[in-house]
Amino acid sequence: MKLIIAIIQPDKLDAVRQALIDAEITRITVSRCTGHGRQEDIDLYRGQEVSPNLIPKARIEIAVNDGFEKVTVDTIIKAARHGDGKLGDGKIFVQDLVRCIRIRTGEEGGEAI
Amino acid sequence: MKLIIAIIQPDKLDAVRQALIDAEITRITVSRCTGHGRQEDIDLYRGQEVSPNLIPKARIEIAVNDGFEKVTVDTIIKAARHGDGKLGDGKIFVQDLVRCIRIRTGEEGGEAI
Amino acid sequence: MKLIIAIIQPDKLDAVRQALIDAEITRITVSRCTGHGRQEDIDLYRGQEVSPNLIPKARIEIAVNDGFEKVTVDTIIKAARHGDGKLGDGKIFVQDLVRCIRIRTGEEGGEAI
Amino acid sequence: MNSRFKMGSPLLALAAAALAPAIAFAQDAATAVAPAVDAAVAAAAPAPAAPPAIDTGTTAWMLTSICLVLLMVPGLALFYAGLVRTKNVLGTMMHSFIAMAIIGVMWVVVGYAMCFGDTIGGVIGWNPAYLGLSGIDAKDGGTFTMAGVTIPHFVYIMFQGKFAIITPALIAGAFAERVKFSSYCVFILLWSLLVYCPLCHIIWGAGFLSCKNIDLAGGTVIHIAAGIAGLVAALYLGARRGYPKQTMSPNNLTMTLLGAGLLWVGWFGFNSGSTIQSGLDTGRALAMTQIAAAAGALSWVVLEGIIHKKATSLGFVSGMLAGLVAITPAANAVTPFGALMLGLIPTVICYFAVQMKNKLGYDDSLDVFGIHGVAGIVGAIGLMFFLRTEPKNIASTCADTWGGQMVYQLEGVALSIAVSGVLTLVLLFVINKVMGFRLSAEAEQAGMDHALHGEHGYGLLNLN
Amino acid sequence: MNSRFKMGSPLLALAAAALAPAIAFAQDAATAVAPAVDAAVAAAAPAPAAPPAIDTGTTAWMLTSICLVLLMVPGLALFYAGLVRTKNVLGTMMHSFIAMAIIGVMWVVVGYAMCFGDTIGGVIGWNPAYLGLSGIDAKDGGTFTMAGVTIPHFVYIMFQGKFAIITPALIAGAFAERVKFSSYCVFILLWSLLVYCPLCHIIWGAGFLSCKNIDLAGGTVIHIAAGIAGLVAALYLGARRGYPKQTMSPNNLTMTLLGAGLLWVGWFGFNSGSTIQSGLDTGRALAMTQIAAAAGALSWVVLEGIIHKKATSLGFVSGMLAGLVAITPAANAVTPFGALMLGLIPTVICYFAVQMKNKLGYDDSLDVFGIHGVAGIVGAIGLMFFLRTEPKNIASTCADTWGGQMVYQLEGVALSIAVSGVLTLVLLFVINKVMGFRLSAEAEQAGMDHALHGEHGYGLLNLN
Amino acid sequence: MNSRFKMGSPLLALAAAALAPAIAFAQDAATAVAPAVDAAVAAAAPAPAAPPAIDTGTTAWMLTSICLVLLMVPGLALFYAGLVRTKNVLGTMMHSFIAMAIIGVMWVVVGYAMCFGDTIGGVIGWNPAYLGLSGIDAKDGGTFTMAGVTIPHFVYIMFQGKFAIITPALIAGAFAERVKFSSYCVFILLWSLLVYCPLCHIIWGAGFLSCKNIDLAGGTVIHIAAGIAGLVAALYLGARRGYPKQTMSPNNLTMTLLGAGLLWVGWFGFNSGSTIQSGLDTGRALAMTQIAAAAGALSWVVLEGIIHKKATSLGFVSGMLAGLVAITPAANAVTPFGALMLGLIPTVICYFAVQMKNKLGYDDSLDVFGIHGVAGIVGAIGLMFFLRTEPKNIASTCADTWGGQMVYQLEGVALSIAVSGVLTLVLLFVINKVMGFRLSAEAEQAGMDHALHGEHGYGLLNLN
Ligand SMILES: Nc1ncnc2c1ncn2[C@@H]1O[C@H](COP(=O)(O)OP(=O)(O)O)[C@@H](O)[C@H]1O
Ligand SMILES: Nc1ncnc2c1ncn2[C@@H]1O[C@H](COP(=O)(O)OP(=O)(O)O)[C@@H](O)[C@H]1O
Ligand SMILES: Nc1ncnc2c1ncn2[C@@H]1O[C@H](COP(=O)(O)OP(=O)(O)O)[C@@H](O)[C@H]1O
Repeated sequence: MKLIIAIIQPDKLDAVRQALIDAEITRITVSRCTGHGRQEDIDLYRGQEVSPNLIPKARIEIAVNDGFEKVTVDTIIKAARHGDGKLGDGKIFVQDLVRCIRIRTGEEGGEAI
Repeated sequence: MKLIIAIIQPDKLDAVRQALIDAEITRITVSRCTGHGRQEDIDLYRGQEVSPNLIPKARIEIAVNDGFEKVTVDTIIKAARHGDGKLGDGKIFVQDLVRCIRIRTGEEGGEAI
Repeated sequence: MKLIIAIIQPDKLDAVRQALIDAEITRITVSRCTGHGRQEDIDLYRGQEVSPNLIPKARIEIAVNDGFEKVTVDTIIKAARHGDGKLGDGKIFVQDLVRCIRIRTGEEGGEAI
Repeated sequence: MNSRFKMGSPLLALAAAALAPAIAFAQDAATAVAPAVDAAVAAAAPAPAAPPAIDTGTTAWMLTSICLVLLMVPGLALFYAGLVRTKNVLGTMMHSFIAMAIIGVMWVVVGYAMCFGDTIGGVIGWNPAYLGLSGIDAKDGGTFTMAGVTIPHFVYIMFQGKFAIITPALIAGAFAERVKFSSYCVFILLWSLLVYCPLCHIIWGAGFLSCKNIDLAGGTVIHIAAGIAGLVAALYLGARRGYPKQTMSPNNLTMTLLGAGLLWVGWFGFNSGSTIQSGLDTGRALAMTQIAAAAGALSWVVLEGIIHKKATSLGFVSGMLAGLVAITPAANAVTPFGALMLGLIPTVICYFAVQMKNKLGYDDSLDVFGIHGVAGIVGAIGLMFFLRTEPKNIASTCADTWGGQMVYQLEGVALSIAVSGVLTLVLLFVINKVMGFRLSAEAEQAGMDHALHGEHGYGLLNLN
Repeated sequence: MNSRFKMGSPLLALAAAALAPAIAFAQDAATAVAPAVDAAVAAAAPAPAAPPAIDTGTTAWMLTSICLVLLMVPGLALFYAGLVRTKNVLGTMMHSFIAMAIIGVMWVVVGYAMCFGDTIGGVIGWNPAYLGLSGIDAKDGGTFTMAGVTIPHFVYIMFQGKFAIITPALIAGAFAERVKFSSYCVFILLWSLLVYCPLCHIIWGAGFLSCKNIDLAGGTVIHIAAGIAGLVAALYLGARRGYPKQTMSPNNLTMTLLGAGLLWVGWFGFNSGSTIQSGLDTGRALAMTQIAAAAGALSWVVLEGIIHKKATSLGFVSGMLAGLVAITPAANAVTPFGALMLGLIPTVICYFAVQMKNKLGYDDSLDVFGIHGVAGIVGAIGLMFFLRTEPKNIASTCADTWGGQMVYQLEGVALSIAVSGVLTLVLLFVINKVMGFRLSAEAEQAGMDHALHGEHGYGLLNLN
Repeated sequence: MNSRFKMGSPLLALAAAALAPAIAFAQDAATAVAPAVDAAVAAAAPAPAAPPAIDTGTTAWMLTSICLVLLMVPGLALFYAGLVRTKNVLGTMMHSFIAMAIIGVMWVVVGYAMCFGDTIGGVIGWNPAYLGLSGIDAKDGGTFTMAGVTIPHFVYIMFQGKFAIITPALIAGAFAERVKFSSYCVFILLWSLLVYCPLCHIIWGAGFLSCKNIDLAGGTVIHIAAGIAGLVAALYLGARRGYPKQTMSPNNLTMTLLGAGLLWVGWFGFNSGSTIQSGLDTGRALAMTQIAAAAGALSWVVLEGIIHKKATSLGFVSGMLAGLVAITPAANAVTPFGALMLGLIPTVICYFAVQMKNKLGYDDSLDVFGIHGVAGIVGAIGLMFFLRTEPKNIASTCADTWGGQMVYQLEGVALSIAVSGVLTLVLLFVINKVMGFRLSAEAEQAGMDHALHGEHGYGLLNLN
């Protein structure tokens, strides 16, 4: 099993969610974070342009069975891109997942995902 | 060492915290997240029932020595369940933890957990 | 590749950010969390001292190539410490990272970090 | 010049003249012109040339009312902004705030002249002395008299101006979260000039429905007009992207509740101030406003309790709003029991109107039509069944019979629907063609705050 | 009919009659009945049949006071809601807001009649003409006269009604975060009928303590009654689950501070409006209110600074509140120095009362007793030591001696404690048996917002 | 004793005396002393011994104005607090709130005596009867008369006191997020005594510039003084750690907008109340305030739109504030066109002043100088070009010619800059030496809320 973490632009969250659902990946955990990559984000403050050090991002976590890793990653890449890809579009991290347990039933592993 | 991530219902956070303390697991990190599993959550909006796509959840992270993995997972399962288990009770993910360092002292590994 | 998670005091976030930049580690993801370790934090409520069960913390995630693990960890330890180390200064967790993908370009691995 | 209320009897005017000296002292002494002072000293002689003495008490209440009605603008901003998504919270507040600036300036430049100047064909007003408010001081020594009570003219102008500000701001709720700021600014300016000013002149100024409508504080002129404009705009501009599949949860209901609190309080100035007195009708208007608001809020909460076994805070404020809107035209005209009914009945109808919207599927995002439009119409007509006295004893109308008044009410409602409906559509069409009204898909996804204003509402969400 | 203040001397009444014509002009001219106009024209003849002329200035201030006191309800909602946990923020606001609806309706239906109708045995009022406010217009031409000043009767009714609204809402802080909404609604309705109305009638209406208590704006009638009710409820209902082991941190102190700001401003209407004038006593009441609030806030902050080396914002507003509560009965009765002391002393006592609660371990969650109850009692008795003049010169009492007045004050306090204490307990018991008062453990864990209202206060916390 | 306005002509005073009986009825009857009643009954006889009758209407408006100006303090707290970082939100609010307590107490103890007591050398006031407000009731029966209008003395005192509260609170924005709370408390107390009271006495009391300045509501006394103090403090104390490299984003702009809304409304009390009437000048002041605020907000938004193609909400409120500050001295003195210009011109200048600050690199964190200082200076001088009449017809000045008045205006501005600039520097230096003014690096990093107040503003950010 894999735990996939994607840091994306918040304005693409809906699109990514939808694309994942279309790919039949419906279980997902999302949280707010802020990040710094190459992107610059311009806000205005009393007529002055300011560029915050940390920019709001959405952080997605998805646990999948190994067979689903590729489709999940590909789906995210496609849905999270602005046009042909813009600075700040984000990152995907894939980690090994040792165990996965459904609290309700106590089921483990593949079927608990 | 293992890093245990549990996504639970926010209303069970206190119970889980307490159960973990009773099991002598006191160090913990908690954050807000929202998630989508099988659960549906009904809110009202001007007389209409709406079901948000993403539901507020609490995300718990606990780093434990390998020997503590079982008791931690079991404790969470027991404390986080509503009755005999309800949709939305949550998930536990267990990952390997390569290193753990206490910033204050620089200690590493088992005793730093 | 490694995924480094550091839980630090929020008041040290700026210092850690700066130190990391000085060490040429600029990409970073930050989120709010609350945690419980050994530290006690005293707030006042109508003349009474109260100590919240969970204390606000900053959670930093950094994906690095293996060669950068040491410098990253060392930098964080140095910058996040209050004086010679105070309760609550935090923890660093290091995990293996299997894949890392830049969404914009689809690049993978070391150069995508 | 103004017929929002019928003039007092000649006898009253005579009494006023006879007593003017006795109260001249109360007048704005520091700026009193010499004749007034002479008259006061001469004690009982008539002083026809002097401007009438200002009633300090009425002036005090009108000044207060201005403050209260202006407070409704931030109130509305909070109310609306709490209901949208996080990324649009500032943009939504700006929809209300910018009206204070744009209409605030427009009103002194031409708005007052167009609403309360001498009539041109019963349709629109005009008075060069009102342009830029340049001739106010010169006219009647800067005073304004209605039904025998005199206040500073500037006070009357500012009070009326606050209504002009809030009306277009109401519409914004119908197309929340999806329009360009620049287009919105142009829209409210033109809408004010083309829809609000004529309607206001026709019903409250010297227009062709003057002294005919019972519309104390703008059920017809304001709420129906705004509600219909909202409906047309929601239909014309189309739904938010993702609606209704994606749930769009309120980002901050505590803000909406605070806004509702400010609206309730501000509405006292809105309705009671509209009596342009500090007397019996003022007290009555305040009492009926309070009763209808309470009854409206209670009705919605009870209805939800029955249907869903839960009572929402948004339901509370929705019912409150429906009651307030419905009592707006009627606050000086109905009995306490009537006020209770005008809280209850329109609220129930609004409740189902909102459910209907959900069925029909158009996206009147914050229910401008469902609340303001519907409750406005129900109130304007419904008040006829709860009159406290014959129509002719009510300050704002000259009708002879109940039936005659009913016709006037229907005329008013029909006029407001027609004028606002047609002209709003034209405006939307033109602005859309010329500069585009909707946000681009990207900007809508990113949110108005960042895309249009370069800001984020809640910096606190991010660690900084 | 009303003895909140003693009547002016007959001389004054005579003066009023003689001068009525001279000020008739200031009256609500649009609705003036013919005789008044005739009288005005006849210039100096007495006009006994006409209702007295309305004082527009006093009316203006009373209207404003109504707005200010109503503003206190959202203020209280914010104040309380900021102090509870995130999951209960809306439910807590609803505790205040729903009082506007329930008591708002109750007041016009029977409340005013029960408080200010003719007395039945000195214990409760009744007047069929006041039921549903159906006979207000017919009585004295809709006017209300007290101590020679006339205002519209509806204004007086609405002003008094706002006090009825806020009193039960205060109690909610004592059992915050743990009661059922439906039970709470029933509770405040019955509490108003059984506790507030009698107390109000006995002390402010024509009840057996009329013209005896110095209680300008409700130290005894409102704050002691609510404080005791809160104490009884906190003891009877028990603590929140997890209290005190689990810390329950305020979710939004900025909201509490804003609420406190609105309360401070609103209190000016509360206290100064209670003089039912726009004159010397009004100004005095406002000044003393300001002084006590400032002194109270400062005292708590200094005390915390001394004890903890930190000054909290919650401390600031707690001290402010203690000062405001303590000055409430006394605002027209004490010297400026007295106001300073009534800010300082009760605040210090409240500070230690709150610490005591923490020791005793009961869960008066937002310190309704610790602040309102304690400061109310200290203020009602403490004011006797700072009177600016002999009791008999103070508007609301007829006592002859200092000692006599002291007895009256103690009687008032004892009465309020006894009536509120006993009847609150009975009410809690009955409601608890019939429908249950506490939330279930699950609902309490889930939070009132979701469990009772189907909403979330801060949608912004979640990515949407 | 007071020369904020020149006295009315003797003729007026005579008229007042002659008419006093006729309006005695309107007076605070419950406390009316016997002679007044007798006089009223005697109907037309002069009653020289009795204090003049209180005008209930003017009193009502002044009471309202007090409420409105006090509301500006929470308004300012919200405005400032929304702009700082999350960790300083409460500390920033406390900077405003604590002024209500400290200056609130100081004002009644010595402040009023120092501002409006008899002059000592034209520089400072003194009057033992004003100390602790102990002699207010005894003087003129507790009344205060200006330009022939009488109100309760306590009302006048409280109104002036609100200005004393808000002025030092304004300064706090200049050194936001970096000072010790205790030092701040000492600072505002001493600043009020050493800077505000003398300036207030010199220009508004019986000081050496009395009846010379056109400064209706404090452009010179308040905004220039606070703006200069802010500039000096920002320079002396140095920038926030990390400034300007680290971006310091507003934590909650919705809060800032709400604060701005309250400020706009409150400003009506600020400016219109300063006319100490409820008459022509009052209405005029309100109208000009509204116009300048609207024009200011619009100007900034348009400017940003042109330069950045985006219009920010912070820009809106900054322009609004600039307009409000600029019209403050001028609200009863300029034409409507002038008000428009005093909204437009100062806003444009402020816009560039703020950009300049960014270039110069000093950290006037919330632009106290850039907005209050700059707009205050531009307004105080700029008003001369838009006067609606000759200076001598304007209530607060006695100048004979336009040129003479211009000299007075420049004198006032220069005086305010000099006094505030020098004494602020001295104060900062002394306090810094004695107790330290800046926060330690650790405390500044941790944030004021936790380090100084032991609290967190938004508990909601953490799961509890
Ligand atoms: N190496 C990394 N470690 C942690 N977070 C990262 C890393 N690289 C990128 N991120 C996160 O992803 C977000 C988007 O990154 P982006 O600017 O698209 O990356 P890049 O600069 O590599 O193109 C960043 O704001 C940050 O939150
Ligand atoms: N495969 C997964 N990946 C990421 N998060 C998950 C996954 N499964 C469940 N979650 C998280 O756990 C929460 C509760 O899941 P739940 O509805 O109990 O799961 P299930 O539907 O499997 O019973 C979800 O809201 C989501 O946040
Ligand atoms: N074993 C752990 N698992 C999860 N989080 C931890 C663990 N240990 C520490 N933390 C997080 O790090 C924060 C700081 O810990 P700290 O008090 O410095 O640790 P310690 O008590 O080991 O010195 C805690 O508040 C918690 O959020």
